[in-house]
Amino acid sequence: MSAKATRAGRSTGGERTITLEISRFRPEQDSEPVFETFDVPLRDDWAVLDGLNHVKDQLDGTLSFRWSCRMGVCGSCGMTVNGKPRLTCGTFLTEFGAGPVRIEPLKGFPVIRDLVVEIDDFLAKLSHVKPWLIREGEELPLTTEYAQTPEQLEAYKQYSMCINCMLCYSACPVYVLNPDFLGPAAIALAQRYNLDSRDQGDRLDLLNTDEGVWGCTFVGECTSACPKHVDPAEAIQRYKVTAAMRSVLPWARR
Amino acid sequence: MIDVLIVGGGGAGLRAAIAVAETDPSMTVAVVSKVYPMRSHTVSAEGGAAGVIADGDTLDEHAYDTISGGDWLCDQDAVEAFVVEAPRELMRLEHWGCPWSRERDGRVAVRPFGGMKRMRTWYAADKTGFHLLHTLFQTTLKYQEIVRYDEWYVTSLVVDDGRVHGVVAVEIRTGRVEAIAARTVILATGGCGRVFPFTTNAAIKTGDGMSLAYRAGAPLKDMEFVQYHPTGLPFTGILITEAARAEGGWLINKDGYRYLQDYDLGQPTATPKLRSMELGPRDRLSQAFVAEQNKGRTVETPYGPVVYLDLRHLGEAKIEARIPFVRELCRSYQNLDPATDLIPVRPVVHYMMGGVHTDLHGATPVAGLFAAGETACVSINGANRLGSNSLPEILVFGARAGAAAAAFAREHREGEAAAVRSQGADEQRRLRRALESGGTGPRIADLREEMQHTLEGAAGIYRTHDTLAKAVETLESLRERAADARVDDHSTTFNTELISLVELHAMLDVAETIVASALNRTESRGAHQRLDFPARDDERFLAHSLVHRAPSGNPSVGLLPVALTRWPPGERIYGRD
Amino acid sequence: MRRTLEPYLWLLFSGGGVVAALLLPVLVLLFGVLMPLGLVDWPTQAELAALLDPLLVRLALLVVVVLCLFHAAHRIRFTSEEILGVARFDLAVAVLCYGAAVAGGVVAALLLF
Amino acid sequence: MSETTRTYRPRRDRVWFLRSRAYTIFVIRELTSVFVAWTIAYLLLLVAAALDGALPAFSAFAAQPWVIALNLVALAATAFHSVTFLNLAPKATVVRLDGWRVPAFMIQGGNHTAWLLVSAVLFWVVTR
Repeated sequence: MSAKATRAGRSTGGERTITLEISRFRPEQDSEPVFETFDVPLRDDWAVLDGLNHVKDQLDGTLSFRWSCRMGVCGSCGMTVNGKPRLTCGTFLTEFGAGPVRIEPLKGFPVIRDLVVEIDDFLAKLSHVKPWLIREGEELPLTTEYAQTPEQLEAYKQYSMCINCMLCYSACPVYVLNPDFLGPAAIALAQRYNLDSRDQGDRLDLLNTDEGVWGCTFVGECTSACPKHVDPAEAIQRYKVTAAMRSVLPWARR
Repeated sequence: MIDVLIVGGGGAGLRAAIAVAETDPSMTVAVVSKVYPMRSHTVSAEGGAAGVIADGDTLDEHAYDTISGGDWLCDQDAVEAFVVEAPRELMRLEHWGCPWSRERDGRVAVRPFGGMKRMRTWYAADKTGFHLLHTLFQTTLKYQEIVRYDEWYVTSLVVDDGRVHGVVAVEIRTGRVEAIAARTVILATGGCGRVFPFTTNAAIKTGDGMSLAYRAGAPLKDMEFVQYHPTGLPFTGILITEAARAEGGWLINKDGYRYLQDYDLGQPTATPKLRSMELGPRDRLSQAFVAEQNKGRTVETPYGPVVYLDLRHLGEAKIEARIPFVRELCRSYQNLDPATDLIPVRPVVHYMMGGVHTDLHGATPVAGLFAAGETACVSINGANRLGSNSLPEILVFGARAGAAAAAFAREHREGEAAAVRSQGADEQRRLRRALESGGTGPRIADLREEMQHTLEGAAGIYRTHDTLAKAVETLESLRERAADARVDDHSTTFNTELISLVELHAMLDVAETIVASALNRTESRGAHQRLDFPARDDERFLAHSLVHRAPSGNPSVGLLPVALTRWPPGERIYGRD
Repeated sequence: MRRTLEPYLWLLFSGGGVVAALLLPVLVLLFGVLMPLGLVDWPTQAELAALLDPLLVRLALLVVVVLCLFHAAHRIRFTSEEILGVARFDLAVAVLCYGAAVAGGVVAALLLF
Repeated sequence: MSETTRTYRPRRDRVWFLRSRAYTIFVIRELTSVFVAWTIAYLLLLVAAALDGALPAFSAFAAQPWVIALNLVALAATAFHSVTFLNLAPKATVVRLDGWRVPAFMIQGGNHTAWLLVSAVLFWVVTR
């Protein structure tokens, strides 16, 4: 089926509409993605995700995409909207004037179906950086906390805000060209633990590699794309300094 | 053969997985979740997690606040265990790296919260659930023995001879249906807010685990107790955390009047007073909203009546420091800035006090089947859960269920039951039928919407016999029509429409039990308010509702006395000392 | 762990970046634009020679040349790989780029000393 | 039901750097390095001329229109390099004073001030 493209912004029964151009890929029948267009109501408080749900609920039940919390914190609904990686729950249709709005899966990831991408590689990268608190020696009893002042908390807090939405990977030309690159979110997550005053681990071996921080050429688009202001570009550059200093001065600590 | 199979990868499920891995590394533990674990709805919890740690606070006070907040429907033995273990669990999270907000000296900070007499709510700014879930998820990555089935949807439990033997699940990506044999199963699938039209709950919260248990013969408990949170953003239902009121926010009506003073919740004070006014319990605040609406003192909007949450007097600096996510959400989703604008809010379905009936260790009456978290009902929440008790609950009872399931699996070493294969094959046939033929009837979304509006009309903040009885009929007809629901998508690859259909059936199960329990409880208590029975009736209903699925498929409601230890039922007093 | 040269190359690249940022615009403005256009007079042969006479100046100049060339080599290496899609030939590209930088440094050293 | 699924992987996009303004600016930023190299070569020619007593020949070479044009581009490129490089520096170097993180704009301001100072001093040394 293919809906006929119609001009957006026209009025149907008094209601404004906007055209969504949605990338469809059905592995059983398509060798590559094709676009289908749908007209959906254009309402001031509708996000792109509301438009997609309208399509799924009322126009074409076969459209597949991921979403859950629709409040910008679960990280499921990242897609490419008019060429840019965005969280569709927080991107309003009104942003696109008369439309059309082009919705594609996140770039840089293999497409499973329609707007759904494969993220196993991303998860493997997260696991790879040992994203847990590494302690040596005796553990404290469960009545006492590892003291951490607000300043010490502030030192890594920003890097702990990642929702794993993968927009940064999609925005990163290095990752899109070379999927072996460890990538922004994973390195930022490593830094989240590296800079945590409670952590005693060492992730130099994991990060000081060609696929680690040295794969980054500092395009900086990960930071622009990040909906949570994690600033992965900064995390990576900071670790470049750390890794370089530790290479030159082997006795230096992080 | 999996020793402990956990359905659901949210806070309770992951905590249970770690508990198993820590007690016995030789055990195999699997987490089967329909979404990647970090997408689970725990991620959306904002305000905090209660646990006694501050000087001058006591476990008994936490227990009393919880029990009185729950209108004496809590099992007091469960509450006592809970308040003891909550601080330890929160501390364990600290040891795993959770970025709790801190005092200047480096100790964990606590904040006030609704219905709590003391400051005992730990928080990580106002993204507590997010940090808690990510800390748990990242900690599970440490354990090689935890196997994950990400984006697998469990469609049924394999039960034979009164005992669970595993699950049948569909791998969403490939459409492959597989029976997974397991010695024990822990349900940790969260709540079912999506049976209502206006909810803070994520799309995934469709009551799957409740339905699985119910169909497997385990009863559901206290399903009539549905918590409305008083402050949801209109249209989206996005939650504005109670922490906004704990930090000093006011609720005002269309005249700018702090109306809660008219509802026996104390007198307005400039700074927040514990267990008073805006820091009253959620049921009472939501009920006060309806009264204001009836008096014509709410503001009409395209998305229904609202009142306002006023944070302006807190100032930008405090809002930014303590509740930045509130500001972020208001700006991104409501196009306003709480530092300068009033936030329109209305009560919104938030939490299920009820759930799968379990004992203190998460065990259900079906041998080998456990449940923990919002999907379970232990019960510590009674007729109304206090804000910031649910996060420690998923930790305490997630860990308990994990340990209990591991113990059960150790004692039951027999091999795979024959039922696993046969039920797996049955389920495969059933799903293939749904997939291939589909239906020609109504759209899934239309059925879902009708169910949601039925529930809101009948089982909202106030209920009556007549609307509930009518809802029973509507749900029956919905059940029939759902059997022929239209399925457009015949693909086996990431078929979300098929999942929506199975979810719809689960939601209809849960909806029926909510309405049946509400109809049966002819009293008003906590979040269950009957206009035709406005008083609490301890004579008859100091008891849990227990719904079984009768052989006819219809719900059958019974009662189970509440466990009382040290706190005899009393009056709920707020705003008066 | 696998040894990698990248930290050292990156340090040279960064140092070169700083030096280039601070020094090059004004130098190219003077010697490449203003003087050839006649807006500023060329220094005399003697003045320039005197300027280059101190050993320290010549050493500094050599450092500037080497760092800036490494900076350029590093960026050209990655950019060419990204634009032309030749990352799989990284070793060859790297040898070519850094080799050119080293050669430039040698030329400068021969010139200056 | 099928056991595996085929995924779609798009072919390499040969002109990815034209797909967004940010990518284009990034590539231009990186390509300034070509002019850094040119500037160094040009300055080495100048030094060689100065040391060999061939300055007039060099100034004749430098005055050709195409050389001036090239140097104007080099000026733009190196200036663009300076601006971008000095602006990005705070990403790599987080300065903390007594727990307070010095904001990026202050570090950037410091960098640009240093750039102006160095340029002024060099200008003075060469033209005095």
